[in-house]
Amino acid sequence: MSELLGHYNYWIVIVLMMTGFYTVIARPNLIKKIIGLFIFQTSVFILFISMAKIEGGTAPIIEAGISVYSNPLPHVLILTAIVVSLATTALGLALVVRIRQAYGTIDEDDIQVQDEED
Amino acid sequence: MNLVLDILSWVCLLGGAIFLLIGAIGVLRFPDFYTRLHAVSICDTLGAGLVLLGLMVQGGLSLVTVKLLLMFYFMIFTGPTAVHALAEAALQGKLKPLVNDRES
Amino acid sequence: MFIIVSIVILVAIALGLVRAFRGPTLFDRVLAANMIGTLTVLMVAVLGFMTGRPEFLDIALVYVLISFVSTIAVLRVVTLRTGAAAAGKKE
Amino acid sequence: MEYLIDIVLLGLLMITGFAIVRMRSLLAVAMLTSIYSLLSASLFVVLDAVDVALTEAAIGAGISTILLLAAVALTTDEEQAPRHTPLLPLIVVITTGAALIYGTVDMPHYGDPASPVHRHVAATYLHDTPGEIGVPNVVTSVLASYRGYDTLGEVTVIFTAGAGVLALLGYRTRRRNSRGPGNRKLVVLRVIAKLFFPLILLFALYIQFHGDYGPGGGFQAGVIFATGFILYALAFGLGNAQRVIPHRMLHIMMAVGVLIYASVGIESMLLGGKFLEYRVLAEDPVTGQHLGIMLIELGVGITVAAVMLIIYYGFVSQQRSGDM
Repeated sequence: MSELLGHYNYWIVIVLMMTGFYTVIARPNLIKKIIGLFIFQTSVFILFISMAKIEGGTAPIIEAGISVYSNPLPHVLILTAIVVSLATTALGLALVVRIRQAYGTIDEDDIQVQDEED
Repeated sequence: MNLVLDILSWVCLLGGAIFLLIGAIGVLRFPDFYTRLHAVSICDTLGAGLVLLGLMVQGGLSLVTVKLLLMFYFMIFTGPTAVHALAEAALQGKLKPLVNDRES
Repeated sequence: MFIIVSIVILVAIALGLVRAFRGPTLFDRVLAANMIGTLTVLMVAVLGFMTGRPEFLDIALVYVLISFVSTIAVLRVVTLRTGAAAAGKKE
Repeated sequence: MEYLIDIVLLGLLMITGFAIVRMRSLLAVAMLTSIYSLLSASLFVVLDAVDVALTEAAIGAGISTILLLAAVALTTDEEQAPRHTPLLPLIVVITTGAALIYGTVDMPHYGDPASPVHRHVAATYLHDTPGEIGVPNVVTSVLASYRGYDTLGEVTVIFTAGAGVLALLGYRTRRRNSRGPGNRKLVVLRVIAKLFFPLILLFALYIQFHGDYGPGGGFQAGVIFATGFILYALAFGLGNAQRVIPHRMLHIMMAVGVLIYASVGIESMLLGGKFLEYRVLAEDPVTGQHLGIMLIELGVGITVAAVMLIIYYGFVSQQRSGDM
């Protein structure tokens, strides 16, 4: 069972990553692109946390009588990354809002057409 | 004594699980939005309440039980408020039927 | 025993997801998201007991408080949009 | 058995991801995104990352959905049908995905204790934390003490992003609330909000100061604190929220948090230690560590809360029609 499915987490992570990647490169809507980036980010989070897991381990909060803990280092990296990702996503959305005010559209193709007309 | 408590908690947990399942099936099967609200309410109150009660019996007299009680307390306030706000927003939307989701 | 409850919760989450995908109105999706929120709270609580470290109920508590705020936010946005749209129609 | 839950949750996540890509109505996508974060947070609990799950719970279920909704309300709800054939992107994506999956073949199995990730510094952290730092939560000790530099950098990034949003969206102070006819319908919400607002703030303080012993810390507490104020703003209007915490005060708080963090580092240098070496802050090294961790977590909490509120104020004050 675990031999066969030992890489299951990683496969799903890659599928999710590619889903986000596809959204970023194939969809013209800027908000949809940011959502694609969000999915991509989350897949990276899941990848790190999957690597931190140890079979039979438990959460890395020291308690008497427990000897196996999962790896705390990826948790630290991802914990801060989640908050940072929210802040940067907000920055991206703010840019989209300003683009909408300047161009009247958030569709990449329309923006390009307008740029060429100028 | 322990066995009695265990059986009690299993009964609560299983009962809660059954109500959760009923609620979820209702959300899927009921014909329109307002009827689905009833199904969600079952999940929010009876299902969640019974599961939390079962966990409380497992937790015994400790901080865990206090936290579970707090959760239950929050849930019986937030669940109905959220459903009420939803129903009102939907009513407003249906009266002026402009919020139709374009995907339908 | 906890495993049975968590499997039931997973099934319920899956059913709610189907409703969220199908719609048909936005309100149905909000309803489904709300229900999945409740189910996730229970899931986290049951998982805490299952792994034998139930002191991590703080996560579930955060969920109860926060998912309520986001449901309300959705409804405020939607109501405002309908209000604005209706006002636009009248003019 | 946990393995089964892991498999099912990942499957549901994948399906939700596909649905997010396919759906055209952006409000519906925002709802699905919130479901997506709920599922990923449960997954983090299964994978033993309780601190990460708490962060994802505080952010994914609340603030990120609200931001996305605000952005959609400011732009457009409907996504236009793509005009290009998606053939080329599909080929690129499938090729990249296949290459990555080929790459996983050599990776250690999921949950393998001998994997290289666990062979590096993690064992030292787990072993030394009780003696050196004296806090049970290893994540907090690594975050605040062993890797204090990293965290200072992250906080600065958050500060910069907040400043960027401020520069892009600006802010307008609302003098007074519009007391439109719609407000009467908010009675139920207002009563509940009054009841919950102090509880959420109290809970944020609990998460802030209990972070040494259980899941929690400055990042999560800051977000929960901001969410409390967002609830207040939703129920009573942005104008009233801005009277409770004015915009100017947020600008100052945003900088004060980072300054607290950095000045703890400088203080420890003045006392003869290295930058961010908390041992020297008190007579007893372990007490010094406690003090340092508490202070820098406070700084993190203040900055995060201020930045989140600045972002929210910025997006909402752009809305023409009212308070959101």
